[in-house]
Amino acid sequence: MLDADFFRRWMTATAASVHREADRLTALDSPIGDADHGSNLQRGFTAVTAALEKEETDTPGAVLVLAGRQLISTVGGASGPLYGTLLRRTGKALGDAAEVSEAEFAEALRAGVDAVMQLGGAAPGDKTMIDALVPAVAALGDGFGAAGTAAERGAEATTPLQARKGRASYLGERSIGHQDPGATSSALLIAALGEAGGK
Amino acid sequence: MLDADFFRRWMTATAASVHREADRLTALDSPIGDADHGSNLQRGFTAVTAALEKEETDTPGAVLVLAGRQLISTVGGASGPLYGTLLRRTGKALGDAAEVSEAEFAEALRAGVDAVMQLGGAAPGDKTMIDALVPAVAALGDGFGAAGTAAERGAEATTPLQARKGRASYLGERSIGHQDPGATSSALLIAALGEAGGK
Amino acid sequence: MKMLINVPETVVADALRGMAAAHPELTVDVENRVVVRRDAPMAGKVGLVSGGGSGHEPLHGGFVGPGMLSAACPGEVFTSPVPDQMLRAAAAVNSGAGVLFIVKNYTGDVLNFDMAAELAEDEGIEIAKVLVNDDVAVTDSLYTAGRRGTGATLFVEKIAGAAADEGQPLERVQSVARQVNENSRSFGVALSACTTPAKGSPTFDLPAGELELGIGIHGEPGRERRAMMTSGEIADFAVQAVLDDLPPRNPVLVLVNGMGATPLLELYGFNAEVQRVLTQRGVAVARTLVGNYVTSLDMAGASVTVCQVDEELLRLWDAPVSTPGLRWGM
Amino acid sequence: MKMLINVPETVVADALRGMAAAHPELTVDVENRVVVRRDAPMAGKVGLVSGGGSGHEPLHGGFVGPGMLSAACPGEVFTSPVPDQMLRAAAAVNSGAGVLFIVKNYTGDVLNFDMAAELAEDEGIEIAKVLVNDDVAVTDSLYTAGRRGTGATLFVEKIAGAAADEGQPLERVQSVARQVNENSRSFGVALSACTTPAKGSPTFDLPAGELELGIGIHGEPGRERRAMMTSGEIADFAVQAVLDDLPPRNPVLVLVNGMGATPLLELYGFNAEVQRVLTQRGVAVARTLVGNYVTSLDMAGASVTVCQVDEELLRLWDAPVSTPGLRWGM
Ligand SMILES: Nc1ncnc2c1ncn2[C@@H]1O[C@H](COP(=O)(O)OP(=O)(O)O)[C@@H](O)[C@H]1O
Ligand SMILES: Nc1ncnc2c1ncn2[C@@H]1O[C@H](COP(=O)(O)OP(=O)(O)O)[C@@H](O)[C@H]1O
Ligand SMILES: [Mg+2]
Ligand SMILES: [Mg+2]
Ligand SMILES: [Mg+2]
Ligand SMILES: [Mg+2]
Repeated sequence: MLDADFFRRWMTATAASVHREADRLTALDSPIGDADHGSNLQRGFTAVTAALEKEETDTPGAVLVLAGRQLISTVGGASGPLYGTLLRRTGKALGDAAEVSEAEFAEALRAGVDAVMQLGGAAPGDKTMIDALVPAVAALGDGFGAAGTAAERGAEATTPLQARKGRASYLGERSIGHQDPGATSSALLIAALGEAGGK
Repeated sequence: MLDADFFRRWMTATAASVHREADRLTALDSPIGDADHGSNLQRGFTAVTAALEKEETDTPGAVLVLAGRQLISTVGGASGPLYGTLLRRTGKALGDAAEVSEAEFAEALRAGVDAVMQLGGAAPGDKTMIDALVPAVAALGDGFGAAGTAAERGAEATTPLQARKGRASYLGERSIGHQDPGATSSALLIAALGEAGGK
Repeated sequence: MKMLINVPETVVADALRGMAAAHPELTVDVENRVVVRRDAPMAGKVGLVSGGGSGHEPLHGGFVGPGMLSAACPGEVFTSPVPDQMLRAAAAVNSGAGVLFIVKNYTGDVLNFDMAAELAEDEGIEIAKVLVNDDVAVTDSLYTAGRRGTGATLFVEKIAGAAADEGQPLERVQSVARQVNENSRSFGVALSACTTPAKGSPTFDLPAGELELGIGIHGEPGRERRAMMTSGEIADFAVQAVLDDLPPRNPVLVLVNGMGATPLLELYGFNAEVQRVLTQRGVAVARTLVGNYVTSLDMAGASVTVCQVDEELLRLWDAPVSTPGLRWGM
Repeated sequence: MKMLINVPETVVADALRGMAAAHPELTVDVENRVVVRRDAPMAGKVGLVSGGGSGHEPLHGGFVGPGMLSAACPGEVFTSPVPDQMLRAAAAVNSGAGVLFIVKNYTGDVLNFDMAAELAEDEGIEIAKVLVNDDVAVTDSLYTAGRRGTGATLFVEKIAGAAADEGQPLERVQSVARQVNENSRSFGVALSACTTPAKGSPTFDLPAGELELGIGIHGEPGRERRAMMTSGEIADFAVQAVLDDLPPRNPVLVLVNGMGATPLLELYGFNAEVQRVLTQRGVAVARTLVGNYVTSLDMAGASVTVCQVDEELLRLWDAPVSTPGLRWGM
């Protein structure tokens, strides 16, 4: 079972890897974007960890709703509302249970990813974070490790795609050949589950 | 004796060498100036040759006065009024004689250089065109070749000097180590006497 | 790349502090990142709020003032502001007559303004929205995030600002703003990439002897790279792209806009070529504005925006305006 | 370096054509290179003529109009105009009340304006002159061409322009202009060199990680090269240099001026630091202007100008002005 502490560790682990990989994310956002994805997420997850230290959150749902709200209020850009919605909606789906099973979490994350697709209008293959998140959700039944691998593969698989959503779409065919920064950060988010969970 | 034709040839030869050396003059004007000396003189001597083709000038004095007026009206910058004054005053000193001796020309050129010193306030050693013109006038008694060599040496001798006039003076000690662009173009002007005169 | 900054993390806050010092006629809330007209909210009048990533100055903060925006929300460099900022701005300028959000069409801006609109409506503020999407370089909008908002933003903000200051109702201010957007088209070129403080190096490589055609205003590369062209050739290409998309029947406003590092000397020369092409195509020019208005940090390059106007839009364009970035008639 | 131009030879003429198209309120004589107020000569009023090399836009042509210059003479890039231009400008603006020449202190400008003054007086036009020399980076004026005219030119042109428009006599307009100059000091820094169209490459090499302190506005290197400094350190250095030379007792006007390629975002941030230093030194700031006003083509960098004002000068500064580059109150 996963408790509030697990979700706090998830957020902390994500923050750590976002800080570590910020330059890489910004570099990926340069040829097909506006070179801010790394600093956007750094700002956001710094706020998330600060908020989780300051505010009491005793359920998994509360942790993720608070984290999502922080992202919405501090990131801006496309990724702020999208990642914010992902965490908020996942959190809301978890309700106010003190502990949730991995299956319940997988279900909730699917709801979160659906909300992101609805908000941003992106489908798999559009070269966005969705391309890492959708395979991750599908693989979550096989554990965090499998989800991490699936997200990572999904991110890598964005390279040959032509972007149809977000800034990269303005480039038309010139977006081909570059890995999507948002899919890359989504892979970091999913990989952090393994670091948080021990499983 | 030197007739109006000789002075026209002098101007044409100067124009030719200014066009040939324009990039070098502008390059010299970059580290210690504002990178325009070559294009300034090109513009001026283009106007001089055009005016000499268009307007009748039957005395040496008339040729130089017309040339000087053209420089003043088309060059701008520091070198426009200074070179313009040099030629105008030299021309005025030649009066309306149809032919002048080399000694008379040397005398007139001295008057022209004096006028430049008065107008610009520069003395020898200030790292300006004066450092090529003064030795040229002094050597003119020994012929155009000697004057050309003296002007060339004078220009080269500006390299170790610290500028005290013109733009280069703003650089203080950093002006040391660069040859003065105006002294360099003055050496071209004097060298052109040899090309015009055959002597 | 060298920048005149302290550290990348504080550039937006530092700029707002400097703006506050230079413009006592504005209320600059540095902490919450909102720039507001001193006289807001204006009784009975519609509030006009815009915003977007920083790095496009004077857009948007420099267009706050009588006759133009009521408030602006600057985000991080090239990053849409967050909903909290727009909500705060809306609350500060709402007199009860409602607030128009002027949103450049980028995924981030649209999502954040939409969230803010929901929150504001929860607080009882009536919100209307206009989306600016004038950039003809983005084609196939079925397969993209749609046309970007660029130079037309200035026209929308100025003309809607005049309508709001006249006391026109929200619905009318919104429809004027839409009319401006629908009648505007832009095309931009880059001679160099720009450098964001966070990255510290150019966002893309642009070799000597090449230029990017069809760029946006966020340092992103354009649709196409070509061998360097003359000012006249660029004007031919850009004006053609604009006019082919919307052949104007009415006189036009023209914005010849520098991307930030293009000297005014070059911009005016470029304007001469733009006017030549417009004349050749039989387009009547009502007004021309030349300068660095909708910029991309230190990018060298320019964009052309053309806005077809009727008498009413022209009257609103000519109405007095007094902001740091655009000022006439008062 | 890439430029938005046709050929280097025509940049000034092209820019004037573009200016004519954008500013029907000015008379732009492209062939003779004179920009004149439409309403000149103004009966009974002093004419104000300035000019200098091009590449500093909006200075001077962009400052022609009601409340500021009567006419401007643009030379080639970084090259003083020729006397014929000033003579023509003086004739165009002289109403019989005389003409004030505003001359930045450079050998070329001084010589050419002096020749023009002689010619104008031969034609019966009364000429007075004011020399602008505010740049404290030039020391030892015995061993140099003297201090350069830089940012203070804007203050002189604006304030003398207001005095002339009020109908003050030539002698008085001249003495006001002198007072402004005497009470103004500037200091500039470059983060990059600029590229002139004629040369086509940067006028000097400035490696990454270094800056030039004490630069002029003609792409010339400064007095000293140092390791790159933060915006705060640069403000300390520049403001100190200015205040040490003229410790103000009265409130000051502040111009935080970009050299051309420095984004407004950075300039405003730099202004925050400039204001900090002024406050620390106990200097009262009456007005602050931030922007690219006295530029060096595409140079990155900034200059600070401080002008000590009494009530009369402040009143004249605040007076309405309507030019392409500076506009308020009308
Ligand atoms: N409509 C969308 N749906 C899902 N993800 C999107 C969408 N638009 C953009 N993204 C994701 O957001 C990432 C960019 O985020 P970021 O750089 O922080 O924002 P911005 O594009 O506003 O600068 C992209 O790499 C992409 O994965
Ligand atoms: N006061 C002066 N007296 C004599 N020559 C001068 C003086 N000032 C400048 N010069 C000469 O003018 C040259 C520069 O000419 P130019 O580059 O055409 O004008 P500017 O300095 O106005 O750009 C200098 O190299 C120097 O030789
Ligand atoms: Mg981005
Ligand atoms: Mg020069
Ligand atoms: Mg962004
Ligand atoms: Mg010059």
